[in-house]
Formats: sequence, C-alpha cells, structure tokens
Amino acid sequence: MSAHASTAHGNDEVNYLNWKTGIWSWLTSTDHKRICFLYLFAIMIFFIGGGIAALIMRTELAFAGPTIIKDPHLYNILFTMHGVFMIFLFVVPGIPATLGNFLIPLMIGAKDVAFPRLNLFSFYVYVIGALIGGYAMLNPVDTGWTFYAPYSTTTNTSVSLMVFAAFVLGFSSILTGLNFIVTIHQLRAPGMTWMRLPVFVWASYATAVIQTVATPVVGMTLLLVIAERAFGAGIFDPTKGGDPVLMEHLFWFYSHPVVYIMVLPAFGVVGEIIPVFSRKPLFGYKMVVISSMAIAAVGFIVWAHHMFVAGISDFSAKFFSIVTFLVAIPTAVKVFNWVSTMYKGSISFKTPMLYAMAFVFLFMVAGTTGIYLAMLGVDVYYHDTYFVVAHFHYTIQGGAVIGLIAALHFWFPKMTGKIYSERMARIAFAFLFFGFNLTFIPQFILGMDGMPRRYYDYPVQYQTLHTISTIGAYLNGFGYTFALVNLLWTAKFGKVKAPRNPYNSTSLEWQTASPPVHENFETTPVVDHDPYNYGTHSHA
Amino acid sequence: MSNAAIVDHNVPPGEPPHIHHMDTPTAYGAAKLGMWLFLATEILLFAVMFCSFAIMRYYHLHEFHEASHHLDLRAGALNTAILLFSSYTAAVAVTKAQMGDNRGVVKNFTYSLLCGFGFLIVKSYEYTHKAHEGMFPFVWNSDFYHYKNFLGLYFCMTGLHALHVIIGMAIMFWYGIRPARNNRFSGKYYTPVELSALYWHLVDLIWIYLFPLLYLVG
Amino acid sequence: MAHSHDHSHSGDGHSHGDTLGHVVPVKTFAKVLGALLVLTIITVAAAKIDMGKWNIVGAMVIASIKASLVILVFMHGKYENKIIWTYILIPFILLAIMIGGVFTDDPFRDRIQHFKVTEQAK
Amino acid sequence: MLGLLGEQGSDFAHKVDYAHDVVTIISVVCTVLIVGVMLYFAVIYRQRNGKDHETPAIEGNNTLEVIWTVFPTLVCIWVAWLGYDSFVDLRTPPANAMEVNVTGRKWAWDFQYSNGKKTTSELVVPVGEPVKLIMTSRDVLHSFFVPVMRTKMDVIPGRYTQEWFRPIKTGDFQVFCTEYCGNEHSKMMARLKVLPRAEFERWLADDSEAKKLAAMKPSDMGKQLYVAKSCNTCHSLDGSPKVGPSWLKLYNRQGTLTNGQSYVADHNYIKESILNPSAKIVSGYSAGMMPSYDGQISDVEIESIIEFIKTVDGSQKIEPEVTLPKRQDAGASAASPADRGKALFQDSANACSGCHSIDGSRMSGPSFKGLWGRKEKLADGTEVSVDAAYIKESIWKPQAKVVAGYPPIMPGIYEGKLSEENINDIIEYIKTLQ
Repeated sequence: MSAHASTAHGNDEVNYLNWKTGIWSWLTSTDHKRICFLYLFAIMIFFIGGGIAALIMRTELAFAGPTIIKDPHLYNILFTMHGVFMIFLFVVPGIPATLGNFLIPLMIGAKDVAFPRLNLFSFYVYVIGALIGGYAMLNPVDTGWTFYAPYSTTTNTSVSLMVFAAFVLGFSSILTGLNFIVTIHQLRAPGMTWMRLPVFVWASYATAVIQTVATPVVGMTLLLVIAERAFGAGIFDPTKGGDPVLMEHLFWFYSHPVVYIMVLPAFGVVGEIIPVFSRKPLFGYKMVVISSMAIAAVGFIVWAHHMFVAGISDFSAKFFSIVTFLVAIPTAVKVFNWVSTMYKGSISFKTPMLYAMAFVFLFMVAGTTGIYLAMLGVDVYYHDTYFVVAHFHYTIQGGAVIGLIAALHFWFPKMTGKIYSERMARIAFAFLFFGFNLTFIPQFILGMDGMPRRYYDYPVQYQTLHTISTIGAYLNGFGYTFALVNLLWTAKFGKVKAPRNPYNSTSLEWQTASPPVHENFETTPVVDHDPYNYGTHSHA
Repeated sequence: MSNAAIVDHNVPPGEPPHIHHMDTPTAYGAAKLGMWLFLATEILLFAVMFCSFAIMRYYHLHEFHEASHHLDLRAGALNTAILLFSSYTAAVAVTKAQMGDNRGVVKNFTYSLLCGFGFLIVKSYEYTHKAHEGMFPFVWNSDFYHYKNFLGLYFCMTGLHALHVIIGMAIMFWYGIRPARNNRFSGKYYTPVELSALYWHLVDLIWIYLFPLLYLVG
Repeated sequence: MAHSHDHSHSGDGHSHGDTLGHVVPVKTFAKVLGALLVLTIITVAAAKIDMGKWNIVGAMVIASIKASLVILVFMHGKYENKIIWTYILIPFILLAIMIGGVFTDDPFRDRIQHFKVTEQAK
Repeated sequence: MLGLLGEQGSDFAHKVDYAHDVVTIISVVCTVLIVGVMLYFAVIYRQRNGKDHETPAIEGNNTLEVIWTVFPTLVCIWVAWLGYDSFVDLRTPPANAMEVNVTGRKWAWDFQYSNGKKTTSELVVPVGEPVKLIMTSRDVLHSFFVPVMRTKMDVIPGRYTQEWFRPIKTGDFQVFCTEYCGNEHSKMMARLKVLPRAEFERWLADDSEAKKLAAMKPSDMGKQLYVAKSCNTCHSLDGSPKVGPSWLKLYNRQGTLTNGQSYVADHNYIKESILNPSAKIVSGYSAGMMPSYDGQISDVEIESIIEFIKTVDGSQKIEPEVTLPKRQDAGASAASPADRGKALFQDSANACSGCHSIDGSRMSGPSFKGLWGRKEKLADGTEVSVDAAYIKESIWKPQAKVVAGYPPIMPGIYEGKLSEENINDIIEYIKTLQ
C-alpha cells in the first residue's frame, strides 16, 4: 500500500480550500467539495433549530400538565417545526447533498459532478426553499410534518407557504439526485467498473434514484393541498367530495421511500468504515450492493403500511403488510455482512468505527421494532403511539444522523486536512450514544403502555418515563453539541495536519491529497483493484 | 497488495477548470441522460394527478361524465392538433441541427413557438368561457357544485400543463432559436436543440393523455 | 449492471457520420405526424360510441399508441441505450404502481351502512 | 406471555399480545446475537499494540449468504402470519354485534345508541358482548384508540369507518384520540365504561327524558328545548334584545348581516346558525358569543325548535324563565362581592346561567352548587380541586381543564371581558352556593 506515485506530484499547499479565497468564491463555487460545505452549514442551522424545538418539547413533556409551554398551539407548532426542519431541511439533504457531493466524484475518480453549475443551482434552490419555509414560520404551521388533510386544508396557519417550501426543497433534492445518477453513469475513471464502486457510491446511486423519481410525487401532492386551500379543488377535502385518505396514499408514496433516502447513504457509510478499521474486504460486496438496490425498489411498493388504521380496505392493509416484510430481508443481509466483515480482522477502535458499531446496534433495534409495525395486528395497537416515535428516531437519528456524524468524523481528515482530537470525539460519542438510548428506550415502553404521540399533555401515569426521556434528550443534545464543536474547532484551529491516507484505506478518495486539490486528482486516476483491497489472499 | 496506480492520463496541467470537464460524447450522453431523468420527474409530477383523477372518477363517475360534456371538445381537439404539429416541427428542428442547418432550426422552432402561442390562446379562450359559466376557481356557480371534483382536477391538470407549455416555449427560444441565429449548431454540437425538443415533446406527451381523459371519456 | 465499462462514450451506439446521435429523416417525422392526427380522429370518433367502461380503456390504449410513437420517433427513443430506457420506463411503472396500490384500497373498502344518525332521528 | 402491553380488555387482545410477545422474543434474541457476535469479534480480533496483524482477504461466502437470506425470510413469513392472523379478528365484527354510532369532533367524542340515547365522552357497553362502533367525524381526522381493547381506527369526515371489540371485563377504561387534530388533541379523550349486562340495560333504558320529548308535538318539544338547551339565556321571545336576536317573528324575517349581505331567517339559516353560529352574524350582534351546538343537538331537535320559532308571536309565556335583571353595570350597583358576582352570573351578556345551574341540576356545564372546594375528575383522568385558581383558569381558558363528562363547548370569550376583579366576585358568589 503506498501512494508514492502521487506524492511526487502533490502540492500540499494549494488545495480546494485555499486555491481561491473570500466568501464570494465559496458562495459561487461550482466545486462539489465546496458545495458540500455550503450544504453542511445550511443544514446544520436547521439541525440546531429542529434540535432546540425538540428540547423545548421534551422539557414541556418532562412533567404532566402545562409546564413551560402554556398554549397547546405553541406545542403543536414546535413539533411541526421539529418535523419539517429535521426531515425536509436536514436529514433529506443530510448525507446525499453533503457527503454525497464531496465523495461521489472523489470515489469514482472524477473531477466534479456531471453538472457542476446545476449542483450550485440546486443548493440555491434549497436556500430559497428554506427561506420560504422560514417566512412561513411567521404564521407557524401546526399540522405536523405530514400535512394530513383535511386538517391542513382547513387550519388558518400558513400551510400553503410551508408546503410550497417543501415543494421547492423537493426540487433541490430532485436536481441533486439527477446530477448524481448522471455522474455515476458517465464520469467513472478508467478502470472504475460498476463492481469496483465503493458501496457508498452504490448506496448514493440508489438514493439518487429515489430522490429523483419519488420526490415529484410529494411535490405535486403538496401543490394539490395548496389548490385545495386556494380554490377548493375537491380532491382531498371530504366536504367537497374529495378523499383525505387519497392524500395519505400520495403522501406516503414519497414519504416512505424518503426514509431510504435518509438511511441508505448511512448504510453506505458504515460499509465504508467497517472494512477500513477491520483491515478486511467488505464481506459479500455483491450482496450488499444488491440489497441496496432491492431496498430502493421495494421501498416503492410498501407505502400503505403507514395507513393500516387510516381507514384503508382490509385487502389493502394485508397486501401492504406482506410486501413490507420484503424490506426486512435485504436490511438483515446488510447487517450480517457488516458483522462478518469484522471476522478475523485487525480491528482498531477509532471514533468512526465506534459510531459504525453503534450504528449496527441502533439499527438492529430500529429494524426489529420495525417488524412490530409491519405486523398488522400489532401495528393497530402501536400506530401513532410513542412506539412509532421511538422506532422512527432509532431509524432516522440512530441510522441517518449517526451515519452522518460517523461520516463526518471518518472523512474529516480528507475534507479539512486536519486531525481531530480522538479523546474529545470519544467523549462526545459516549454522551451521544448513551443519551440517545436514554431518550428513546423509555419511549418504546411508553408506546407499549399506549401513550399516543403528538400529545401536549398526558395522564399522570406516564410521567416517570417521560422524565427519563427528557434527561436523555439533554444528554443526547449535549453529545451532538460536543461532537460538532470538536469538529468545527479542529477545522478552524486544529494544528495536526492530516496525511493523504491516515487510515491506510485502499479506496480511491484517500489516494489524493488531504484536502484534495481543486479538481480532485493531480492526474486522472486509473483504477485496477476493488475498493476494499485488504488482507492476504490465501493461495490454497 | 497492489498499488492504487494513479497515472497521468490525458489532462495537460494548467487547464482552466471545467472547460475540459468532460469530452464531447460524454457531455452529450450526460446531458441527454440528465434530460430524460428530468422528464421522468415531470411525468411523475403529472402521475399524481392522473392517480387522483382515477380515484375521483371512481367515486364520481356520473358527475365526471356529465362535467366532461361541459368542456369544449372542438377547442380540445384543435389544441391536440396544434400540439402534435408543433411536436413535429420541434423534431424536425433536431434533424436540421444535426445537419448543421441553423436556419432550419430557427424556422422550425419558430413554428413550434407559434403553435405554443396558439395553444395558449385557445386555452385562455376556454378558461374565460368557463369563468363566464361559473365553472372556474373562485367564481364557482353553485349549480355546478357537483362538477367541482372534475373541474378542480381539470384546472389543476391543464393549468400545470399550460405552465409547462410556457416553460417549454421559453426553453426553445433561449436554448434553441437564439443560439441558432448565431449559427452555433452543427452535427458535433446540437445538444441544446435536442434537449429543448425533448422537453417540448413531453408537453405534447402529457396532452395526449389529458385530451381523451378530460374531454372525451370524463 | 453488466453494461459497458467504457464510460467515456455516450453509450449511443448509433452514431452517424459526423453527428453524435442518430439522424432521423424529416419524411419519417411527417409520416408519424400523419399517424398521430389519424389516431386523434379515431379517439374522438370512438368516444362518440357508448361502450360503457370500455370507452376509457379504448381511449387510453389509443393514447398510449400515440405516446409510444412520440417517444420512439420524435424523441429518438428508438435509438437510445438501455440506461435511458430504464429511466423512460420507471415513471410509467411507478404510475402503474401508484394507481394499482391506491386501487387496492378504495374499491375494497367496507361499504358500511349509513346508519342511523339521521335515520334514527327521523 | 410477557404481558408487555398491559391489561387485556377484549377477547382478541390475547392474540395480539401473543403475536407481540413472539416477535419481541425473536427481536431480542436476534439483536443480542448479532450485537454479541459483533462485540465478540471486536474483542478477539482487536488490533494489538497499535499494530495491524495479518488478515485474510475473505470476500464472502455463498453458503452463508444463502442461509442468512433464507432464514430471515422464513422468520418474516411466520411473523407476518401472526400479525395477519390477529388482524383478521380485529377486523371481523360478529353479525350480531351491538352498534354504536361514534362521532368525533374537535375535541370530543359523541356516542349514539340505536335506541336514540346519546352520550358525550362516555361510551357505555355491556361486558361479554360484541360492540361495533360506526364512526365518522365532523371536521378533521381523528382516531379512536382503546388501549385495553387493542383496537384503533381513524375517524374520517365524509365517510364511515368501523371497529369492534368484545369486552371481557367490567371497569372504566381510557379512550384516546391518536390522530393529530389540533389544539386540544391531547384532551380529546373519553371513558369506556364496561358494565354488567343488566346494569347496562338499565342504563340504556333510562331514556325518560328523551321519551317525554318524543311524545310531544314538535313545537311543544321545541319550547321545552328552548329552555333545556339554554336558548332562553340569549334569545328572548318578546322582541327584547339580548346577547342574540330575539325569536319574536324570527321565522322568515329579513335583515342584514355583519358582512353587509342580507339574510332570510328560513329553515336553512336557522339550522346553520344553530350548528355553526359564527357563519352568519346578524348586524348589530357579535360573533363568538354562541357556542356551536354541532353534535349537541339532533336534527329532530333542530326541526322542533324551528317549529317552535314559527309559533313565536309574542303571546308565549316562558314558564321556567329565570327572571333576569336588566342589563346593568354589574360592579357598581351591588354591595357585596358575592352580590356583584351574582349580578355578573345573571347578566345575560355573560350568559353563565345558560350552561351552569345554581341548583345542582345538570346542564351543559357543571353546576355551581357546591362547586367550591369540590374535587372534579377531569377529562384527562386527573383530579383537580376547585379553588380560585382553577375557576379563574376555567373562565379565561375554558378548554384547559374540562371536567370529565362535559363537552368542551364553553366559548373562550371571557378573557378580556371579565376582569380579575369580576372573577373574584364570581368566586365569592360561587362560595355562597353551598
């Protein structure tokens, strides 16, 4: 393993971070690596905003009865804000638009994405969407992030603006996905065959397909909500002969696949991290790839499992329950493959590896609790209770967000050229992991006791578990703050320079300078091996 | 363990960024794939309304039948012919561009543009007529209240379609006619013409379904 | 997945001489336009005959023939590669899934008697 | 088995719980196994002394791949079957099930039995017999969730949905609304009261009031309702203006609305005004004073009220009419705080007496008699003892703590209308009503 050939050309002084300076050069940059940072900063604003909303809610819920929020309306606004911020503005663009942007061209050996200007454009579409959403918060929406009709078509909060913001954000998501698909098809370096693509690229490809073809559906659905509000189009409003359940169908047609937009890239991240720190090839690479694509495909035919008690026909419920179980199989396969990769490895516990192992645990919990919700009879009980809340957060926070944090730690040396303090990162990890479980395990139990979600107030018997959950939320929030501050501080003030390939990885993105030069590689790379070229082949 | 061989390939150092980002065939393939992907998203945008139409029609079959008779079939058929013809001229424009005939591109895209205007004029005539009759958003006449589901969808679908017509016209003008007047296109470079035409065909494609659904079978 | 590893070509295997893509003669387009107009007339005529629920089936079949003509010839679909065809077909497949999925619901819903709130009262 | 879901109240609950427990065991075993194996690998294959040791380049193993694709598939089929099986029971009500109509509205549940008996926020059913709920909503989506029965179904406007259960034990159980429906979503609860058969029959047959009404001539029934529904508080029969327009020669009267349009007080107008009072306000009156009677009043009752209105020509005597003092500046003229409170209470502008009796009889709101210091059970199951703070909150924020069994219909118009001083006076008055 060496990078001698390239160090000769390398000029560590000039890289994409400093080859042009000034805010303007960042805001108008079409460099995918810089756009990654634009997104990163933008989404972090909403992560913090959504996080604060969550903490206020948890504080309110710590004790029964009104405590710090006197008006249930404000509580309803907060959970709507939490949902809209976290989903549309943070997690959906989360990994794809940031790390996907940064890594896909590097991993496939391209200079940039296929349409660099479109890439920058989709960032500004995101910004416009975010601004519209921010403007809508002047008369904050209280519908929940699901915008179910007829509540959304009758409430007098600014639903129209907010769903329009979501529509615009969807447009940004579409353009990003489209860009990635074309990039992966057209710009692979010589020798970078499909079966040599890192699993992160595969996961990103699957994600991009979902982004591109699912997002228009929700976009149009939301426009129809606006039409309903504006002139009573009579599609979702039952008083005009419309069908509110149809709106749920169309909404979930996107909003189930969107869960895979969030979590598939995180699968990819874990698939990258575990081989490196185990010094082993990814076990069953082909199956991991196939399972990514299978999850993306199956994701389109399972949406109505969100609606088992929504008044859909029994036939429909039975059909969608059975197909939902199809998701479980490729997901299980992935977990088995990750764990097997560690077999006979040489495992080091750097922070990204800790996050990856935590991910496996959290995702096991998320996946197995998902089974409950796919089972018809049991879901009838659990639907819209705290069990669903906990399951969802295990999937999205424990999956997608932990994946993002893991990825930020893992590729941090490449992105910034600095090395962060391992000790600080581990302390943050400990808080984060412990706090997260402390928040949501009590919520599973609350769900078992029948506690419904979106409740501003609750009967006293639920109080103890709520209090514990609130304490966990604060620890969790502290963990995130600590982790992000550590990274931010290192990026700004860190002294330790990162080498090209601090982990001795064999995948392509580590073979260029840290941070990379403006167009990624000093010379166009030619790929002649698999991304996980670790270990010794036995010549038996 | 093998090396990650990184060999100097073909890019001379000191090139300005992105000019040689892709070679011509790659760029052409990329642009075309990108456009088709975009068209896929457009079709899915309309798919939601087709799906809603199917469900609403299932619930209000009788009303849909009756309401569709209130639409102006002649206007709809005329618009269909206009769009088909414009689609034809747009396709011809691509062939002209491939042959390097820039004047041919201008001529054919101009026909398409004019057809686009014609379509919009007929459409606005229909809309005004509907507004007059009280079958229009904001001025619903309560006599037609039971047609609301059909008309609501009719306006959403045709409205969004008309918006696409306008966007398509803008694209044809900006990326097709304007550069063609400067003789920009040749057999080696005509991607913008092809993409504009693709977009315009999509507008036609959607209408091919909208016309029978809305005007004929209801 | 087994398509060409040679990424640097457009994948369009029908390059003609100087041009990047396939050149379709204008005459072909004219024929297709004629066919499309004839099909439109057929649709309108067919709609005048009352065939019950077969009306919509017929109309959709004719529309799909027209759409195929547009995609295949006007949009050069005939000469495109597998990747592009994948993405041409995906939206139609998804539309079918969407309508199919929603129709597992509505027609199978329980028709509960509209008891009683009103009936009882009267 | 594990009893994770708590008390079982219906006969199919054990089936749901069985499915739940089976999948719990599978889940825990799988998670422990996988995470255990991962940790085991992490320990025994850890890097030693900061140096990598040689690793084998294992790229996969087809046998293993097949096993761990097939095995989860089999488990999934089994688990899917368990879920399916319990669901079939949940969705198959027996043909002989007793039907109860359920209407969800912001933010309470109304129930109607097939004999016409109605309740709000309290569903009473007999033990051991299947009960089928036929449900619809008046406004937005709601969801009727009875945890002990393990069943739940969304309640949809413009459509009927159903759910059923067969209670296996008597007692009081919690009903939640689990589909987000607005501000008081978390207060939209009801009690499920499961009674022994005989007791239920007695309860159901106790329709003395309804029967008496049904036997009457519509206009007489309307007259009775005029008082029973507290219309008299705000609408006079002699043409004198009160909070609302007088009913004297109201039928077919024409006039203008606050928005400048004209109205004719015909059948539709009156019905709409009862159900949706704020829709069309007669010029000179203000919106928000009258609570909606939507869900509080049947069509028949509305008809009879309209019949009664048709007859109002000024000759009517209103027998149980509370003699109301003329509108006055309540604070100034009365001497003691309690007297001032009484005046405020009786002031038709406040219309307290429309819903709160002073003799202990049940009206739309809790009686003021004996209210002070009383322990009230709230709709959310908690208890509150009535003190000054509670009364103040209940006047200013009527929906904050609604007493169990009462609909949350008190209008929130008093904040700003009644000062703190006014409220203290009213409290003093309530104290006298022991």
